[in-house]
Amino acid sequence: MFKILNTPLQVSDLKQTLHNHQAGACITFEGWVRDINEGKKVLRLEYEAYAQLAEKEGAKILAEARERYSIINTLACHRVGLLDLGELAVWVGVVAEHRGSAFDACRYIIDETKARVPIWKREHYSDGARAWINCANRGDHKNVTR
Amino acid sequence: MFKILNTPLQVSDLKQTLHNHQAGACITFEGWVRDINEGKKVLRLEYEAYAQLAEKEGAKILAEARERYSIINTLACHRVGLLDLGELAVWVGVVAEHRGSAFDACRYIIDETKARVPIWKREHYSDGARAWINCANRGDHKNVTR
Amino acid sequence: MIKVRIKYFAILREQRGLDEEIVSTRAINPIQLYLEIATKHKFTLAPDRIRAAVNDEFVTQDYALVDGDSIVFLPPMAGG
Amino acid sequence: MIKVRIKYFAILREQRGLDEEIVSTRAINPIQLYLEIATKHKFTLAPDRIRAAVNDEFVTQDYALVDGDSIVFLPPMAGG
Repeated sequence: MFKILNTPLQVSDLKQTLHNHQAGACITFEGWVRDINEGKKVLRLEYEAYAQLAEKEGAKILAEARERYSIINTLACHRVGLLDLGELAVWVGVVAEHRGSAFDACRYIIDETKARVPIWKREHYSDGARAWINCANRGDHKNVTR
Repeated sequence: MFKILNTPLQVSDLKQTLHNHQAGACITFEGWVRDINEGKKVLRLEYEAYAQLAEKEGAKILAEARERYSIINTLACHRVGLLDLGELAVWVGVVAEHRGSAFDACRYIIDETKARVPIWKREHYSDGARAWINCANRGDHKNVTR
Repeated sequence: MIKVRIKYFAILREQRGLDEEIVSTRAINPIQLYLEIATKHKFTLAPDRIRAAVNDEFVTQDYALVDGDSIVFLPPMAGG
Repeated sequence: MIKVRIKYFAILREQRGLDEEIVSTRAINPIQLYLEIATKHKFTLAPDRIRAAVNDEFVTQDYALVDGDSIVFLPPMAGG
């Protein structure tokens, strides 16, 4: 299951749902809000999702991971809204009998999520500017608004 | 820091110590007690460590990971004593600016830990037998005791 | 002419100044429709950087639009 | 003859039936010492599967033992 949530992600609850006595390995990925991106000081992040399609595409990615790698279960959540520094934006958990396939699957899921799931991020900078990430048009920074 | 502990590992406390505003990615590995190993039903696991050398060698592995990969911080703990099914035996956490190096470092740490850190594991089976893992001598299962 | 619903997200929502609208168009596919509205509303994202979804499914840019479709133009993804 | 302390872990502790002991030996290195005690106590692990540590540091099997050393024979690791 891939969920878009507009409230803080509860990691221990998420991980709890993956508990399984056949599982020997649990890998989690957490994406946290960083204070610097490409040299600019970030105050907070704003995430926006096209939730219906994001959850559908996310579920597809999780199903692909189950097909490609020998894993027992997986779950991913992405938060939307305004996030402060250090807050958790995305969580991916994978459990498997053995660790190799859990690492591979977790990496596949977060890589594909970033590439394919319709979620957008706007950085809010200390100088008051805001910018949608990956949306600069031919490098002209027209997406920066004040 | 690499710690050997004889009490249940507190994941949220461990992860808390890794929080950092420069970090964009946190990867964790958890090793859980599985109910089956090589076809035999496992009731519980017993871990024993040569703690002084284990913590020293573990710290060396963490230092190697910091040298090899671009990471911000890392921490690992291994529990010893009797563990029930589903309990957490080992935890490795890595934070980095970007996820690629965090995944690589986490995998390096757990692979090297299993190979080099003096910790031993005895499985307790449903038929009352117990066996030290990796200690069968030329496949003759002499290490199984009842 | 067909009528379609367009939903806006992220930079497009901001540049359009609204979440969704119903438009009448002669565009026969998403790329034509994007060019039409991008010119009108001065969207800064080049059409080759946009993907399209219709009725909550990804579609190719030559998908044949039909009356009543609900279309979303997707700026480059930036989750995670 | 030197006197060394031997600490036992895991399968060796179990097979020896104690945690540590002080032994007098003519062995000049860990591998000789292991062969000596393995024969005496019927350890099942072949010497090539054992590593040695002296004074809480890994050593090679030809490390020159000195009086008062504290030695540990390490069965194959199985952490994780």
